[in-house]
Amino acid sequence: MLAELLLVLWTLAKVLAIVLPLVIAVAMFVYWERKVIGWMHVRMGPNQIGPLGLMQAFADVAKLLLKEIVVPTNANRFLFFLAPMLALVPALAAWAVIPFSDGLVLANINAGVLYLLAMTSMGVYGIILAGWASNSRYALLGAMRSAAQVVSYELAMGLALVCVLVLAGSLNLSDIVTAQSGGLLHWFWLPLLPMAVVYFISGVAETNRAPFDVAEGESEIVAGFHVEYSGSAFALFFLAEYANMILVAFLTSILFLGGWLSPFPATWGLIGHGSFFWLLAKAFVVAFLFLWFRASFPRYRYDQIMRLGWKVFIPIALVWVLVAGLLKYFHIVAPGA
Amino acid sequence: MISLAHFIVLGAVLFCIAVAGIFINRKNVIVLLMAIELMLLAVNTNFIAFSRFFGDVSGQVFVFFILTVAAAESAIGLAILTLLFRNRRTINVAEFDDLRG
Amino acid sequence: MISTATLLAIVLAPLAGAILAGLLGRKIGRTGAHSVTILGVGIACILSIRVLYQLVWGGAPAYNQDIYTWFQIGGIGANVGFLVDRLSAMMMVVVTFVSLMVHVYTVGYMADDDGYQRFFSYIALFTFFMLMLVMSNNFLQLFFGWEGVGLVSYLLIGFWFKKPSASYAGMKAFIVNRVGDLGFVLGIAAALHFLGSLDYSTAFAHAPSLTGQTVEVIGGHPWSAATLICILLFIGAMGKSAQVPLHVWLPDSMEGPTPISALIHAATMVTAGVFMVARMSPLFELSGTALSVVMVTGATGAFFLGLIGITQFDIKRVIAYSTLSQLGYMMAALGASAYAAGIFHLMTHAFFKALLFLGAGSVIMAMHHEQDMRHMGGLRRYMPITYATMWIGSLALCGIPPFAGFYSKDAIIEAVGASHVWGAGYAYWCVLLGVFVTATYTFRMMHLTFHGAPRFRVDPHAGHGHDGHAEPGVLAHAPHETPWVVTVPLVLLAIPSLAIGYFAARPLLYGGFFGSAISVLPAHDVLAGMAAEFHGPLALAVHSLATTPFWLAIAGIALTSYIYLLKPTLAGTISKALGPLYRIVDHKFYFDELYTALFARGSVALGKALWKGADAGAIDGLVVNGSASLVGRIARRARTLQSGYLYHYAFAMIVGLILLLAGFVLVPHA
Amino acid sequence: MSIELLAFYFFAFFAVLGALLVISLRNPVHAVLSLVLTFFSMASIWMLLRAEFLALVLIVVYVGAVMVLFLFVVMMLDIKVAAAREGFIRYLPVGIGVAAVMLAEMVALLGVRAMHVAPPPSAAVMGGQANVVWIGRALYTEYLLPFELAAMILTVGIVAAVALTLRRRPGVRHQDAARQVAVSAHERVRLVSMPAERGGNGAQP
Repeated sequence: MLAELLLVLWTLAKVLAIVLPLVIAVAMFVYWERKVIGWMHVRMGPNQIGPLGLMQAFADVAKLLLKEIVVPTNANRFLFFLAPMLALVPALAAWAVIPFSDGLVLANINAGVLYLLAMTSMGVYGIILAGWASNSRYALLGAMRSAAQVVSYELAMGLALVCVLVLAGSLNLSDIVTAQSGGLLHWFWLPLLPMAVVYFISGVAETNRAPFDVAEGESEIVAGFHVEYSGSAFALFFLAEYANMILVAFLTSILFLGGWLSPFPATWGLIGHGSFFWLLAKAFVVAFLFLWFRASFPRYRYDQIMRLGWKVFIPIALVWVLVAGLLKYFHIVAPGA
Repeated sequence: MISLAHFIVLGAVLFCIAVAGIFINRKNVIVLLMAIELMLLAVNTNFIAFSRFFGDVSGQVFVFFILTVAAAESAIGLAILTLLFRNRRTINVAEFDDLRG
Repeated sequence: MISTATLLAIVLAPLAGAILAGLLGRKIGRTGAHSVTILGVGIACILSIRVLYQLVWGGAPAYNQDIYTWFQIGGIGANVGFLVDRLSAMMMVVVTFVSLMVHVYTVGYMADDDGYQRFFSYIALFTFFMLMLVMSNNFLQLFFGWEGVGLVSYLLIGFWFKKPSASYAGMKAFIVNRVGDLGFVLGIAAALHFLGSLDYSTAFAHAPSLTGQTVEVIGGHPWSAATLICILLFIGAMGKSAQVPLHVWLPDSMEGPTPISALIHAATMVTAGVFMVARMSPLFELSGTALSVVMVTGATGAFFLGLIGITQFDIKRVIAYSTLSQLGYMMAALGASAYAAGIFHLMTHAFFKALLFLGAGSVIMAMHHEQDMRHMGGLRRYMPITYATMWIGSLALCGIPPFAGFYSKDAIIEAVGASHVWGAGYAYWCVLLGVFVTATYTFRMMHLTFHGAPRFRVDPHAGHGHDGHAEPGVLAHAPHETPWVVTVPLVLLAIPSLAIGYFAARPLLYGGFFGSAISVLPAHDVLAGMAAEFHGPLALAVHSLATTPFWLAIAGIALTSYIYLLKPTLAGTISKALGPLYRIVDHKFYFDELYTALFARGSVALGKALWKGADAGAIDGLVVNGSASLVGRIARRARTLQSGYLYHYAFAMIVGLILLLAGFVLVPHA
Repeated sequence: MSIELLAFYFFAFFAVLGALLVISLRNPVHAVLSLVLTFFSMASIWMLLRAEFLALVLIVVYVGAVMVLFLFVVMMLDIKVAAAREGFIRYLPVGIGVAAVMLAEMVALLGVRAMHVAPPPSAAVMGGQANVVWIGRALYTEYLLPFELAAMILTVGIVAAVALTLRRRPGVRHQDAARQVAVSAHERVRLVSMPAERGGNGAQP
């Protein structure tokens, strides 16, 4: 009994060890986003609070936490408050199966990929409920758009994952990374290049980021599903969105870019060995793409989003499932190690 | 000690709740559909429990198929429901009595 | 030798004529219709005479052969075959000859009728059926012909189907005949059962084995099988030959056209019963009881039905009752085992009765379809040929020597007198008094029709038509002699009526003419006894002047002549004086009323009961509507189960599931 | 009481609670969410049964897709809650009675006492394979044809759902990508020759 209790406590400690850095990462990512977009727009970005404006994000957090939460009249109070939590929880829960390095994973479960799919698919509840509970037309419209979009892109995403696990021969994320060992060219981005693109773009769409941010659509429906949220409730959505972005960046790295593996031969010493920092570096690059997209692309129209998802990505993904199967069957791509 | 009976009774309880739901919410198609989903869930639980306790994979495979069919069923059911609402402006089961003898 | 082809031609020629006239009547027209049928019947007549000639003078053996197997069931074969011996050959000649005469006569009689072709088709068809009946060599074919002539009789009685009385008369004939036919069918069945064959020769060969066999129709009363068969067959003959009490249809059948009355209801069809009994003589000889029944029935008809003729005013009805009476004579002869006498009378009667009917038809034509003798009188001046031939016919009927009727009737009276079967005494008185009655009604008819002052009036402005007159007794034209197609048959029929008795009496009655065709037990053979006293036809005629029948006939003629020629008012006085007796006779002994009350009302009441109770109540009400309404009622209940509400169905499923589970819980596991 | 049993009771409680809420809540959106709760709890219970694959599929398929569809429909359809709840109180005793009888029968029938058997070690059950592999092998060998059939059913389901709900509304502008790509230069610009306007207060001569 005591041992079990200790196990629970140890697990909680590990969860905290993941969540706390994640929250800080989100804060820093927001700062970084504003900075990068500022530079791309040839302006300064935040630079007032703290050195180089580094404390800007924390100031915003403080501000949001202190602000009043305004509940619209006739809103469904219970769901109104439940929604942000429902948005955040899957975003955080998904991190349980992310392998940060060899053996460094909270829950090394066999069906890790499925777990990820399950968690990401649940994120949509937060959005839908937020939109519906707000008793606002803008919010509901945004929620509907978002929900349809998420459900649609999940399919393409799932099919891309299928390609990966066909090649890796496992649903376990650590195994998937291990299967890519053997150098830059053994990573799955090469045989699954279209899938890597599809997966990443689907990830962008899943997180409702630009150019797929019609769920917020500031210029059309003000701020979409969270238009009625303020204060800490809004902060939770914010947190969930950025946590998801980082998650997608990590997953792209793990699934297609070899995870913690080093691109260099093992003979190169320290940089030749796989480690957490390689994963961090890859994720950083991928996350940067999110910001780049936001700064560069105009927003898609809603029907264009749907067309892209259903008529482009899903057919491509379906075809590539077949290709991946053939690659595997004829041993063209053999799992490393 | 956790035993097979736990799961079976849980399944039975869920099933009976679903039955009661059908009795009580006789007018609301959506709740009826959800009660059916609940029934399927209860049945699936039994399958999985037996599969686990007898070490036979067939139970789980069966659940897989049930899930497949149930998903298709709810998709079509909801599509029909949408059509119904579009045409009749109601989903009250009491008003769908065109098959009355 | 008689060839099969000849016999087939005899049978099929009239049939071909009937089919052509019937189916192609519109195409071939009136002339075509009567040409083909007369041709067909003419061929049949000539060939029949040839067959008779071959048999009698050519020394040919009797023809008995199956031609075609109709069906075979469990060893019982039903064949189509011909038995042509002297009996049937003579019948064939009579049938075809009278039929031919009637055909020719009809050309004139029906000249302006709409159903001309139909009529010819019918009578030709009748000839076919009658020939099948006569020529048959087995019971089933006999029955086929029997029913066939009955059918045509029905069709022809109701020929003028637009006239309700004709339709009713047709139905009456049909229904009364059904009663007889039931007995006939049972008789055939019984014969088949006891004799084991439908074929005459086989059956008759087994006939002696019937003696001693009994059958219990009513428990505890064993009947002789032979008696049973014979009486059942005789019931059929009663229907067809209009014997008491199944005679009621014959007078009404006069609603049909007169040629029909002559052909079917006087000369041929009604004699089928007589022919049949004669044909079955090997069976009838075995049963004294049956012979008694035949004789008593026949004799009763001969006297009492003749009485009715005295009271009738319709010329055709008088002749019809006369026919009934004469049929009674024939039957009485058969009952006395004097089959040859019966057949002889059948033949002579065929000629003179056809003659009388056709003569009556001629009169009716002349009177523009007036049949009531009270509006006639004095016609002898207008139509001499008809008058002369009618005289011959009447004298033949009355049995005045040496006319044909004398020889046959005299033989019958003698035979009955000589018979020893039970009831012969009663029968003898009947046939004896029948002579007086016959003479009375015959000459009453002659006097009312041809003598005395005319009781009609000629008025050119009176309505003219076939359906009758604006006023009875008023004619648009004066009566005139009928055309040659009518008078020639009269003359041709008058010749045998006059002379056939003289020539045929010896061979037919005493010469063993029929040979093996008729079998008589020696104990019953009355004709053999009479043969001893026979010294030739002329001697017989002379001798008869001293016998009772002759003087009875003369008395009848004298009485009627006195009443109707000298004291015309006397008839009414007598009928009044006789009062109730006259009424009984005038109402035909109340047979029709009795049948109406008993059978018609009875069956109407039974029908009504069945209709209201069984049909409307049980079948319609309970079975048909009842089951329908039961279904409806159940459905109305069941329909409420089908509410159309989804959740009701869900409830039903769940309740069923619960019950199923309960069953599993409650029933202990095996 | 082992932690497994504790977990079972914990999730079972929420599963039953969710199910009860599904059938009793007035608001259909709440009912859907309760059902999500039930599904989630049951998925956890399936996890306890070492059926990881099915548990996750349950969440992906049901929580992630089917229940979202339900939510969609519930939100989009203008449901009159009062009418839908008609007769709730009236039928409540019947429903409870039927359910109770049924439960009693089931428990009696299943012979619950006889089922107090401890689960065998999962590894032994699955022959040392992971649950996913275990099911996968069965699906792709023994149950291949039914598996294909299931795929067909899903395809037909998609087609049917789309065909049923698709409606072409007149007057809605669609983007035709193919036409956009195939467009040629002269189609983009239309030159209109306009005759000069005469009179008026124009400055044209």
